[in-house]
Amino acid sequence: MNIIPLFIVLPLTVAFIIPMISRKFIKLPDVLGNLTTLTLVFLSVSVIGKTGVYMIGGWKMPLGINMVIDGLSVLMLVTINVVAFASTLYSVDYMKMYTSKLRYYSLFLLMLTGMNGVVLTGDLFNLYVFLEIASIASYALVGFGCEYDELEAAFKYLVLGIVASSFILFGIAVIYGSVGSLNMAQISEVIKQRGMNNALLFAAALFLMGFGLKAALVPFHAWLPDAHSSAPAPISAMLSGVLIKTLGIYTIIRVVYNIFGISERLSLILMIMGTLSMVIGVLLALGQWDFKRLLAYHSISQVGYVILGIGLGTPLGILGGLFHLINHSVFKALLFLNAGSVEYATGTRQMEEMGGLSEKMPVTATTSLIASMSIAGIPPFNGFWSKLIIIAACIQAGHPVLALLAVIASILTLASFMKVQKYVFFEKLKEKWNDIREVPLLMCVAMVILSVLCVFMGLLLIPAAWNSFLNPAVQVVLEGTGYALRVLGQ
Amino acid sequence: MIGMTLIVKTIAQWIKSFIFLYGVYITLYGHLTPGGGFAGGVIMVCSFILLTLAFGKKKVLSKLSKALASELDSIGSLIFLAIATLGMSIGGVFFGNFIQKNIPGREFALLSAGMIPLCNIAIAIKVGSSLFMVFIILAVLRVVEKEGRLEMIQTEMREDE
Amino acid sequence: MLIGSIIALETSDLLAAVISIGTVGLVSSVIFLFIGAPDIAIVQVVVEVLVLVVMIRATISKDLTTISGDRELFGVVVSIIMLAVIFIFGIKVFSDIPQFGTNIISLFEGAPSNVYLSQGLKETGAPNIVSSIILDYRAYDTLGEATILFTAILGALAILRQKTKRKTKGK
Amino acid sequence: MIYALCLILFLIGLYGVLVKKNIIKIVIGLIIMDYAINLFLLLVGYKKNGIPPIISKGDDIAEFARNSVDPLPQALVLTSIVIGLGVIALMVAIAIRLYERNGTFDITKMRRLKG
Repeated sequence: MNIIPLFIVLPLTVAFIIPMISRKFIKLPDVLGNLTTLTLVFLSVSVIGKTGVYMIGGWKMPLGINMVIDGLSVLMLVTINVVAFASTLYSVDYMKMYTSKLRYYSLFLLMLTGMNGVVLTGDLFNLYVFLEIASIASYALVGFGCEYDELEAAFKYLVLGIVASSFILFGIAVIYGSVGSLNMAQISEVIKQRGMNNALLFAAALFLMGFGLKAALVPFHAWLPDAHSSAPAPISAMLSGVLIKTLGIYTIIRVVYNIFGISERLSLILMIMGTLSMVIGVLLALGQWDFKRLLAYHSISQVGYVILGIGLGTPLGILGGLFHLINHSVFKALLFLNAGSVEYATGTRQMEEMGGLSEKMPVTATTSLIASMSIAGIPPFNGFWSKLIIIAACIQAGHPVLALLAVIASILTLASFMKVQKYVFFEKLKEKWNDIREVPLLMCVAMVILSVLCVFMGLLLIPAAWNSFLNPAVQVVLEGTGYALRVLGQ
Repeated sequence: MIGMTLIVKTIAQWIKSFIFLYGVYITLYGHLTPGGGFAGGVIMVCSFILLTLAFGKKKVLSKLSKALASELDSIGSLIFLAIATLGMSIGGVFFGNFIQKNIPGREFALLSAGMIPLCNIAIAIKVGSSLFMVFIILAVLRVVEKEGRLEMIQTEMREDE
Repeated sequence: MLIGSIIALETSDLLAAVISIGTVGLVSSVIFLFIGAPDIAIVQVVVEVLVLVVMIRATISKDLTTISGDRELFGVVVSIIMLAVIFIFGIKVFSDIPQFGTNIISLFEGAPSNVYLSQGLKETGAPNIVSSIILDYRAYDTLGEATILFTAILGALAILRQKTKRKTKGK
Repeated sequence: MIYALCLILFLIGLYGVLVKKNIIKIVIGLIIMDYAINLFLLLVGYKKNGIPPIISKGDDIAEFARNSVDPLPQALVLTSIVIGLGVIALMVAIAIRLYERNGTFDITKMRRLKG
């Protein structure tokens, strides 16, 4: 159990050390950053199948802060760290476009620390603190290029993010005022004993607004397209791939299922929000010509699928939602890295200006083809399986309309990505791109790793992998407020 | 513009060490009286801010340069983290309080409460230096118009990039 | 405080706005002192001073000192309606929270604060219970807090650096 | 009733963020929201005629525990003040940089990116 704090300590130490490195050792931050994320990948794989509670400082449960590791946390940990590793690998060459790599790596690792902390913690206020670490690092990273658009996107993101954080903190304050504790398990226990009242409902509404803002669900999605398209490519991959899921979806699952306990009304709200995001996101994406902006709108839509699946509340729906969550992390990160490669080579994000790049950039073109088919839900790639499960779950739960909408959104996604493939990679090569080259080796390696994952992640559904990885996470969600008993019993 | 009038300068000269000392006091006695590392660190910074406002930036930066502040920032955080990790290696748990904290009869002494004073000092260093940097980078910055476009000027100081 | 904050938002003079927000902060620090939180009062005062100095130096020294800007009536009306809805909902809520002046921890046996108060000195050795919480019971939060400050400063430095992009290929 | 005042303060801040068109005003609105939450947390922990949670020499511990205000919200507020400070620093940095690029604090002139 002693390795759990390492998820926080390791990236934090490296993040504190990196700014002190002299600029003579130009390679050192690259090496350190990648080593850290690689180690974290191994660590996170090594905790698969473990459960337990780690009490920080040795204090008993409600006194101190505790870290909880269970199926859901492990699922998130593995996803976060794998995507983070691919992103740092990609950054080695990509971030040569910007100055101040030291600060970039430091901020990146701080963001990673924040996300790991959010996933591991078992304390409500501590969750807020780590959520703020991750958010603040991401505000700075979105504006990292300091161009006008980037700063503006960063400011918009910052303002909405702080409003969201304020809602969350206010919710925590209301909960503390009516329960008197901050430990998630204890809160859940007390709520179960005394039942819901208005104050707790108000807190739940505040949480939904706050986390919904962080997850960019549809009424609150305004910041996402700007922020995700303006950030440097590896950061976009992190933001779209894992940050919105950790700060938004994971926290919603924890709060709604494990603390308050799911009810008809909450489930309905989640399903409505999910469906709205799914449909509106994809409709908005259709008209986009900016490569990264298009991807950003698709993020909204795909997050809608996840929330829809989770909101259904049936075992199949939750399985589909969680599976789609990790699938989306992988293929959306890959797509953003592809977009970054195209931008790196051509210097533009407008799709009309591109064309025929598959001749010159075979690796990028192949990997992006895989990712596009995956996001559009074409068999045998991973996106197909998770979408199939979600649609089946909708029908099983008696919501054929939702299933139909999910299918329509999927078809529209396919259309949108056919457009991407056609304009960017196929067609004839334009004159002005005659002298571009494939991106450097490490960037290719990062993309290939993710695309291999895309192809083989369907295998997670075979029984052996399913039992050790996906099923524990589904069980955690299903047990609902049983979480309290399990954690307090440790 | 180098500083303010003579009166301000003289008084600032007298007061600054008292403010600094008060900050140190607040930090060290944080576990006994109100206050603590954070408040102490901010108060220490206030003495530097007073100096900056009174004498201009050059004099202050000669005492505490930006690079040093940046390093102190990292070092303070690292000390705090190191205390936490030492708790793990000595005390067995992350953030374990590894120094004996309850010596009988010495409950209100300066050297009590285990790692709390150490943490206070680390936080004071960290907070002090980082807020000093905030002040320097934000408050001394000027946006001026230069050759038709706006530009940020950090007067007589080069960014380290 | 309420009046101060409304002035801060509505005045068209930037200096007045910043100073009124400073007033709001100082008044809240006095309130903190009266409700038995000297630690927070100290921190609030010094932070307020710092924020005020930074805000004044960073914003007022720009050439513009007044704010103009016409607002769209529609947006204002919509937001006021939204806020009113939250307010009405919120008012109901406070009847479910224990009355002001009665402590939640006295109503709820398992609250950790009861232990902090009765066992804090014995278990941590620090007579200042707030200190013992932030640096011993919940030291992990404080680590996060220090990290946030570090992150924010690093981010500010990164945003304000002078040269930002190298020349890219293909441009 | 006093909680309602906190809520009003919070909503005033939110109103500033939503309606105002000037970056500095938005920053001020966010600061006000911060104050409101801090105040609310501390008020939740208040007890009538409570004493500060600091033991002085010769106090009876049981007596003290009965009279003292709740120390946990104070610890939380301390953290939240620091978080607010960090956020303000970053926000002002971005605002200055935007001003440098743009020459104005008015956001109606800079909403080129549409949501």
